[in-house]
Amino acid sequence: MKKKLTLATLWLDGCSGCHMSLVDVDERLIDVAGIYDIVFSPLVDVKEFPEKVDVTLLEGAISTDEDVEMVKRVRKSTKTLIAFGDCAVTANVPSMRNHFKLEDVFKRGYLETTPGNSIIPDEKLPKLLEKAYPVHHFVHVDVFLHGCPPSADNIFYTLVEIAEGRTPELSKRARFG
Amino acid sequence: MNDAASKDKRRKLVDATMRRFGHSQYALIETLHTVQEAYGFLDDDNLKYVAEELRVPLSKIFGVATFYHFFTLKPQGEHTAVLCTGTACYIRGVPGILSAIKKNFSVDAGETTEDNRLSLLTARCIGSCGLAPAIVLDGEIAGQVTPEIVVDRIGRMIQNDT
Amino acid sequence: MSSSVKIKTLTIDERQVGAREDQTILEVARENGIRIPTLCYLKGLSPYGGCRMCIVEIAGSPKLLPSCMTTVEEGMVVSTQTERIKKYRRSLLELYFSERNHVCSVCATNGYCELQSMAQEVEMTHVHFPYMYPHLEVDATHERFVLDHNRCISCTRCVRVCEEVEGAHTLDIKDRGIDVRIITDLDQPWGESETCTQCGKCVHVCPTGALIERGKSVGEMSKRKQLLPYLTKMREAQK
Amino acid sequence: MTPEDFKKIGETHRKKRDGFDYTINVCTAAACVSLQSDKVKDELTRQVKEQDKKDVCRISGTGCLGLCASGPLVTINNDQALYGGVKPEDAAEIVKNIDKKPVKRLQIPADMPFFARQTKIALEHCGKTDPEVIGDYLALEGYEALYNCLTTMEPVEVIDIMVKSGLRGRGGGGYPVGLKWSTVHKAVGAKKFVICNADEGDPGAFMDRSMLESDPHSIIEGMAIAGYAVGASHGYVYIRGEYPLAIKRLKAAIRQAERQGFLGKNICETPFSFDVEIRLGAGAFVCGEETALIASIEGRRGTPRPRPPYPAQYGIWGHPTLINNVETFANISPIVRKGADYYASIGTERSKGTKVFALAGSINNTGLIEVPMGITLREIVYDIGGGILGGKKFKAVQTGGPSGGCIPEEYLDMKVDYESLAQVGSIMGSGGMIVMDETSCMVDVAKYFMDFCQSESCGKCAPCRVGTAQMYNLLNLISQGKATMHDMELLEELCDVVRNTSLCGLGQTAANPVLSTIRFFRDEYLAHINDKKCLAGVCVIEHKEEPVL
Repeated sequence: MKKKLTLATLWLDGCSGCHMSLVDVDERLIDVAGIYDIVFSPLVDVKEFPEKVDVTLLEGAISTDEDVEMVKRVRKSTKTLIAFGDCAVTANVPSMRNHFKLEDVFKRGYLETTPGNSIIPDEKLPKLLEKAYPVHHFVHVDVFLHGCPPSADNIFYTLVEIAEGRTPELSKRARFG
Repeated sequence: MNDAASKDKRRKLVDATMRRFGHSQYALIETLHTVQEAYGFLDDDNLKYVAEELRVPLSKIFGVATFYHFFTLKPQGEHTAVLCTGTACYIRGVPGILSAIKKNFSVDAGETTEDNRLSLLTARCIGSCGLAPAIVLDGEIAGQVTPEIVVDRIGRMIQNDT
Repeated sequence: MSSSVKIKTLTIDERQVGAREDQTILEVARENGIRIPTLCYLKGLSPYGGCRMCIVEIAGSPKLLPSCMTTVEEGMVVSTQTERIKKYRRSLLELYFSERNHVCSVCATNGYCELQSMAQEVEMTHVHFPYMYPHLEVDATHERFVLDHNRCISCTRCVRVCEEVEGAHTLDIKDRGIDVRIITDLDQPWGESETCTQCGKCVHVCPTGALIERGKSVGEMSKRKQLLPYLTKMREAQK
Repeated sequence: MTPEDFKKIGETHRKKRDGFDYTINVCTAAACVSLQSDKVKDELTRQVKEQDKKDVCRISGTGCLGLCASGPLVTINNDQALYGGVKPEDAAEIVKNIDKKPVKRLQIPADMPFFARQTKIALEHCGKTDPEVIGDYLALEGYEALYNCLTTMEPVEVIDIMVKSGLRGRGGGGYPVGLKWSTVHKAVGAKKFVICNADEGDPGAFMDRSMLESDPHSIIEGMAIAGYAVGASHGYVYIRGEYPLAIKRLKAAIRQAERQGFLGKNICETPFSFDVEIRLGAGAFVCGEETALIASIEGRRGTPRPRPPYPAQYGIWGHPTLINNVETFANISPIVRKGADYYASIGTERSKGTKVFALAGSINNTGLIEVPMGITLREIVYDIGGGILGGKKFKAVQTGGPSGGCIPEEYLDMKVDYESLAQVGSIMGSGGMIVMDETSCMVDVAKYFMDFCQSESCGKCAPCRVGTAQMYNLLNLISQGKATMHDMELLEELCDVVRNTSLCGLGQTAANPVLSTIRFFRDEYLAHINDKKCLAGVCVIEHKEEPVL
């Protein structure tokens, strides 16, 4: 039997919708499990990102200093990095704050829209970057799997192609954005 | 047109330009030059007037007026300083001069001071490269200037008539 | 076709085609089922030559020429899909996406957008130029239509249809360079325009979600693509 | 008006001039005027009266004498004495010494290389005539070329002279003038137009301005000859609104020419009619591009359209239109008078004649010069220009403005012609030549030009509109020490995209300053990126670690 590949999945600044779509692969998950060992994921209970991973599905934009560290860490350990969904590919919805000043974003998000004695959270939380960025702004990305969310079919196709050692041809399979 | 406007000498200049071109649409830019010369800037009333006289759509006249940087849609201050930002001037110290003016008179390029005393403009090149760096103060060219000289001369210029 | 019009023979993508001498490369290509991508071109409006998507290579010319405005010549050898052109088209499209805030997932024309489908056509996987994120307004003052500058690609189809077909010339373009914006009248809110006839042609020729009908939410705004061809045909018939 | 008539005017004028023993010429071109040469002129006039020399001495304003760095300039009988840095209080001494030895402390040696190394054709009258007096022009064979063309030559013969002279368009592209004229001549059209492009847009160039201020009639004569050759009856001068003095003099010159019958109906009693109108530019660099210029004359936004069709076939209002720039037209009358062979004998194999340059920047003798094609950059910088200001170290010569490049020291011995300049990634351009020393940072210079291009981009085509803004942002990052090598790669990629896909010349050449500085001064880019250092000390680089990106 062929040796199984390792697969990590994670989300940074995203809504988890892409992961929902991954689950939508439905019964084909069994096929996926046949090719991949899921070694890190919100779906499994591992805290540390592993040293070596064959494939990583990275959902979400890069929005905080912790995200930046994480994405660099992931890149270092991953053979094939997949920008998973539009937030990872284009920064999508998280980027909608990008044409405002960070200060105004905080004010709007924590003060103006919440009733009562609201405050802007302190330094203990990850620090928000001036802008939300797509993953490839910080690290090299091997495969761009777009869609909001990407369809289950395309996710399955991508995982299979990579396992077979082929480069998935995604641009024609799904519209951009 | 009301009486006050028809008596307006400046309006007559504008009319003369349009007449010279037989009120052709092609006269648009020449007419805008005259409006700016006469009124100091292009105001909405004049834009509407010229649009109607030359039968040019409003959006088109606005498009033309904002395309050319020579035209301004804001009234200018009592005094103007036009700093040349041509290559020769640039490499001989324009950035320093610009920040000195900004700092000393609290005005940004393309803006007018709050007290309306000074408008600071930049020109892509006034063709006086031999005198670089050069600045035009109320129409008069000053060449081979330094930040200190410029600040001093502008200071004197805007204080002259108080 | 009048008898004085000459016929030229040329080669497009290794196919021999015939054309009237006054036709553009794009027109001839389309007649022959050869697809050349376009954004600012729209049949029924004057050609503009600004989007650069329709550039082609012509043997013997070092410059890439816009097929929408280049007329055919006898013996011309045109290539529309070389690797070089494909690469440039992809880069151009990435520049479009980087220029303003095109967030497809929350756009009313998601799924019906020409910019979006163009990305697929030219096989763009991501935008590798930095996004510019300008702060732009949305003009929602008109009772029927919305102008969202975030989605505008400055193709000026709306300006041209307003001037050339409707005859109102309510829309034009102001400023220049990266600052160009679509305006109504003297750059006033659309709702206050006294020249707008509310015909809505601008909305239906707009390739993106920059011009939409009010009240349409994400993915609801499809454009009536047959409107302009229909009008053009009917007007020609009247002549 | 017959040639005899206008020769008579010239003759009378000459006699009137010769009636004086001394002519004091005061430069009244913009640079000297801004140094108060008008006050010098007034004071000289007063002194002549006061010292009772009115019968032997006349004062005249004159066009650009070239050596702007030493203005205000004054000459006595053209070459008897040249004075620089003249102040109103020097007037008395100058007039007093008019028939004696020149005033030593003001004198500039007329044989200094700045003057000796030049060959003046387009500038032949500059500094010798009063630009506001047509008689001065007529006294120097003015309008004779036009008369000869109209009375002794067929249009094709005139075109033939241009072809043989080898003159190439001096606006930048260097398109052969004879060929262009011939195309417009052959173009079918009931009406044809001649346009003089005087929308001098390059920052750091003032050739057109000086020529229009100094010798407006030569431009008008050149245009009229062109009109005759191509079959046009109407001409436009599209001139920058920012040049009030040039506009004033050109307007006056047109009126004078009309009055003397060199413009208007039946010029020199021939069937040829030609008039010239002025159109003001309004501050848009892109209007130097032919089709944008035409849009602007037509009263529209100055956006270009794809060529072909070229204006020679489809120009202003759809009519065949010839567009040449100021310097090109200034060359026409001298070429007709002196002959194509004379002109072609100057210069190099493929670049004939002379070229006017506006020499500026970090150089001792800033000013307006005209040199034979094929002269080396070293001769221009060190002999004519007198070397680098303040004894600093030479770094680069910038030619061609925002469409050109920066040429480093290793190419100083290169001959100046269209082909050589193109080979080192620059262009001839319209004639701006800016010398830079070691205190200029080449990344900063590239950023400067890209800022210019992005703010002058008309916004019609996406590559230029977005690409130049993107390139500017990247150059800004580099200059601030915030860029990575990846940004450098993006910059180079954008250069390629913008150059190859832009609609007009502005975008197609916008990358040149970047490409040429990367090519010759890559170490400066790398120093900003890798070492966070600006070698010239121009760029402000903050040395704090960014907490976030």
